Amino acid sequence: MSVVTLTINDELVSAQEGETLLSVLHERGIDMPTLCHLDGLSERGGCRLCMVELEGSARLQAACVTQVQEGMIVHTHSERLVKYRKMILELLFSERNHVCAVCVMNGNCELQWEAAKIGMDHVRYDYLNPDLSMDASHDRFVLDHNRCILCTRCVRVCDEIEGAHVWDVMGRGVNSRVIIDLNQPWGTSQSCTSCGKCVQVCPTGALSAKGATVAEMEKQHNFLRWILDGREKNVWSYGNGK
Amino acid sequence: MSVKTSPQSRARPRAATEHPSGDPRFSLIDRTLKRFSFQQDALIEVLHTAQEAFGFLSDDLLIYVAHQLKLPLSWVYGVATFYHFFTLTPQGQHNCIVCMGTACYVKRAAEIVAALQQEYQITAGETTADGRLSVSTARCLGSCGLAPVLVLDGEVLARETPESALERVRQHLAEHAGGAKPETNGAGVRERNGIESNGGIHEPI
Amino acid sequence: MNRSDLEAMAQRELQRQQAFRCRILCCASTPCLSSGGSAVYDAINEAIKEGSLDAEVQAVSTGCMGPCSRGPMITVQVNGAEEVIYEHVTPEIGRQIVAQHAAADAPNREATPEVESAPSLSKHVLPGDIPFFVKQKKIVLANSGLIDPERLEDYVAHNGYKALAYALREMTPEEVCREIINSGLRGRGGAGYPTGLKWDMVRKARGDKKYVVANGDEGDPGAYMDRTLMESDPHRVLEGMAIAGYAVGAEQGFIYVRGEYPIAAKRLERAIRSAERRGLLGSRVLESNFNFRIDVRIGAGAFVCGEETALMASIMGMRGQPIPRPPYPAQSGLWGKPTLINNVETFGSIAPIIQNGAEWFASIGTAKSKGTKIFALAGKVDTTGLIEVPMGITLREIVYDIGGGIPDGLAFKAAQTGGPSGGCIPAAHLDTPVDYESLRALGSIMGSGGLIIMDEHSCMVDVAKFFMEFCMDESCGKCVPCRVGTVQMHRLLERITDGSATMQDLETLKELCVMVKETSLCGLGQSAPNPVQSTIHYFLEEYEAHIRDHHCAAGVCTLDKRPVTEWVHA
Amino acid sequence: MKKIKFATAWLGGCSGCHMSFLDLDEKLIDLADKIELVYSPIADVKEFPADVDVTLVEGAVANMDNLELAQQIRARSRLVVSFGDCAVTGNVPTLRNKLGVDDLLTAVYHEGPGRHPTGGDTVMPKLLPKVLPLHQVIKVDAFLPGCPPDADRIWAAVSALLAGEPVVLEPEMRTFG
Repeated sequence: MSVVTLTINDELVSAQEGETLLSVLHERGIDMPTLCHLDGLSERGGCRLCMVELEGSARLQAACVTQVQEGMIVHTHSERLVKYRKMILELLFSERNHVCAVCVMNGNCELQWEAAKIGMDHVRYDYLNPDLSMDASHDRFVLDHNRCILCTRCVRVCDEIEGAHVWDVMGRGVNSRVIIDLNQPWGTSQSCTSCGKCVQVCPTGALSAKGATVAEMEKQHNFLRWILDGREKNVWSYGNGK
Repeated sequence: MSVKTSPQSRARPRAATEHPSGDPRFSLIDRTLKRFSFQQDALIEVLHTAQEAFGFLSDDLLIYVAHQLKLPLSWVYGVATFYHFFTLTPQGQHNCIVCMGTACYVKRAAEIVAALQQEYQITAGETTADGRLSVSTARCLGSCGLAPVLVLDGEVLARETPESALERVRQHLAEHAGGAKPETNGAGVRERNGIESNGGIHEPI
Repeated sequence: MNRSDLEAMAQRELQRQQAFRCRILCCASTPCLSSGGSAVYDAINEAIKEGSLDAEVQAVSTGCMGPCSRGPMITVQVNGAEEVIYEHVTPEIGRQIVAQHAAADAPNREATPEVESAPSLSKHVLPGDIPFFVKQKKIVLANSGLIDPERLEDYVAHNGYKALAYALREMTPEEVCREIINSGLRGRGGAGYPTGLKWDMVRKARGDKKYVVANGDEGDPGAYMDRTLMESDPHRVLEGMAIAGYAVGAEQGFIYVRGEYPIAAKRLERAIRSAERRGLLGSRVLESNFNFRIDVRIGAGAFVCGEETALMASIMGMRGQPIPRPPYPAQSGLWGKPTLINNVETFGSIAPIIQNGAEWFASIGTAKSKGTKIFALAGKVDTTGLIEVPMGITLREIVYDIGGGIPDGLAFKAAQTGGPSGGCIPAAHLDTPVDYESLRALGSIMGSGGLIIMDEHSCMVDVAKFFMEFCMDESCGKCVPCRVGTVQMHRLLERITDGSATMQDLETLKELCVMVKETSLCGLGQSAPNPVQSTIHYFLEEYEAHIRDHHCAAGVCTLDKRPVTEWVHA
Repeated sequence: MKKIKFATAWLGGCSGCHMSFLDLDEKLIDLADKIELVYSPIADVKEFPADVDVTLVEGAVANMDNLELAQQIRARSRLVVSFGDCAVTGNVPTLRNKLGVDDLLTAVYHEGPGRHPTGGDTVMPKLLPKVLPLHQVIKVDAFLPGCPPDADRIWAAVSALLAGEPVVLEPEMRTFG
């Protein structure tokens, strides 16, 4: 694979062709807020937090879905970008009932932490306060729509890694909801394998494990790398990886 | 045991048109499935057929379609709820659609909606408790020259005022007091005068 | 069928038509049908039957004639005489028309209709030389209202499929692309990307399979150009698609028709079948080595599916959610293959370009916007309907000449173009030429062709709120700025119209507009703030009057609430 | 040195932020040297005084009394700080926002267990249709999130305010919850 050279924040950087800009930024240790992106899952480009400026392009681009190109000149933290990121986080907080103080993920939540990092210390928009339900019908897991940001990591991990496609999104716009099978209680799902991957990848308190205390609620993403590496090396195939 | 099927009835040869489910409307769905060789990308076409045949998409129908196309249930449900055309609940006996396209809007169609909502105590997108009337709004029926326009059971009413519209609906409901549903081609989709009754229905946020 | 068969078919059809002394063309487009057009058609046919005039008089159901608010429309062609156009035709008037034009016994009776002798009929005559007709230039809609859209022969008799035959025989795919590039044709869906360049990109793209898609998911409220074209002249769209298929190397086309347009879908299906039967589509088109199939796909009610990546998702049976570009459909579209997507009106312009040459097309319009554009003229204007005008015509000509001005002696306030992605143009800019660049400079867009005229009874804040509500309902929900931003912008507009807003809210609104525009994933979100921004730009004083004085000059807004800061001593 | 006129107020909240304020422990002694506490739930002052330099406001704006006091505070303070999550986001009090006020009162006072009081309409301050964060009602100069903000956060903010500097907290110190 050939190497391309690009300029990120006035610094020359080399990267592998075909890599996404986001992965280069992460490799370089440049802090780039993300919510829908998760290493090991397909990219969605939906949260719009990793928007960057590309010189010569009128539009901002999401780094997670932009491939590096020779000669690209990238700015990641201009005043305008930081302002937009703050506004997007404000919109997310206003959309549903993110009451951190009474959330199971308090202290371990990616949304909460991204807001703190960027200095989004208040929301200027109306809180929409939608009337949303919780689903605690599963033996081990809980779904709380109040905390969901529709990043669809659960949908993707269930489809791409577990292969069950229990989850999907129903409706559209601000009325979208993640659903299980035919929008039915989780406990009644016949396709759910109860593997818990969705819970582990959920960035907020929308999906949580029952019976854990708030302090224990830290989620583990490393299983994704482990599974994907194993797949690549064929460790679970007959006659391979003995 | 009364539910046991007698050997005789099981042996009876099934008519060519009869569907294993016993409901001939499923044959319509099967025909569309075959036309598209059971390809998964035909989902929307199949849902169109299913809704035309049954009037709305029940859970059972969605499961049937999902199994036939070998698609996950949540996928099918997600698609069926994404598009305004598909409805997952039975519709009222009578259907009144108010066009809310820009031309109708400029000519105060919103006042017609408000009048209907007031009279029948429902919001657009809902059906009255007695199941008699569904009121909905449409994006644009493309009859902008006749604005404001509403469609009552497939009949286009042009250049209405809130008062005249209410009067027409009242009269229409009174004429069909027996509860008989006006003729439709397939349940739910009326094609008279070229405007489909489910056209662009949207529910308010 | 080959080229000479095509010519023979055209001759046969022309002879057949000329055999009738009188042809009565009845508009069977949705607006005319909605105002009772089918009853008129039936009455005319009955009258012909009763008078045993079948051999002399023919009633034809055609596509749109234009002035939809005057429907049902009828055009009467008598051999050797000028056409007579009738408006507001009822079944009774229809019978009189038959009597007037056809029942006269002598075949070589004076051809000019004696309108004076039938006073009730004369009231319904619409002179053919009024500005509504004269100021238009019909290229794409040339056949609309003249031919029976359900008969392939009628299209062929009007030079149909000649361009395809010519391209297949005389031109290489590269030459076709070059011709389209030279014509200066730009996408009629709204964005105005040069069509030829797009074709050439798909032509050069590598792929074992390629696709051509016609976008007929016309979602803008108040726009029905595409529907009319598909209903009135379906073969023209199919021919354009086939030429495109040949030019880019595709063998499969899809035409995505909005779910609300059942007649258009039906006519297209029928047109495809009859073209396939005659070898004008399908395998070995016109006995060449070119194969091209077209399938109709019906939308299911989602405005966002007008966006090309969402449309492709919908064709593939998925939720109509857009995906980030690049890669563009030209590189990776349907099923990952290079895909050409154009609006149906764009495809409608192709055959005339091939037939008359790029130079001819490029001679119409302005420096950067060539050809004609169809608009659906609606709102507070005397004659509403469908018009096709050369690019560069001024808004004033459209509103006052073609549209006949504002009714009830009221003043023009604004013209809205581009639907929920466009903006409002105030009276001060009425003399702006209508082309892509000028409209963009005014903060609006050409859009797909909705043109809504507003008078002083329209409140611009309320109009902005109307479009924002539309975008909010139609947002697919994938990206945050559009999903939540539209809701918040709508809330702010609601506050301004109910009287509870502060000047700070206006600033918040402006700031949100810019952010949503720059960060949204697809065109829907990127253009959703346009109606707000353009009304703030041209009608700021209206916004301020709402907030400061709780006054709505148009008398539309309730303004019955107050900001929370004023509650304590209220 | 002239002492800084300092006030704290308590709107629709649980007093937890004030408790946390008291957790400043020995720093309270330092503070007492620098400030004059002119109004606070922990000082018995009836009327919010004029010419206050800094006011920390705990709690969300839930009723007309809260609204009136908030406006008074704004008019009489140079700097107003949203003190804790309820003031900053609305927090727990906003959980009632998805219900209408009438439904809420009926459910609690008419259908709930126990005695059903009457006459509350005239005695109790009128509830706002929705509980609002402070900055949606008055202009706020600084935000101190946390439920409650712990003593370190409060000290970081207050010491900046006393030094006349803008309140810029470390990311760890500005998380909600």
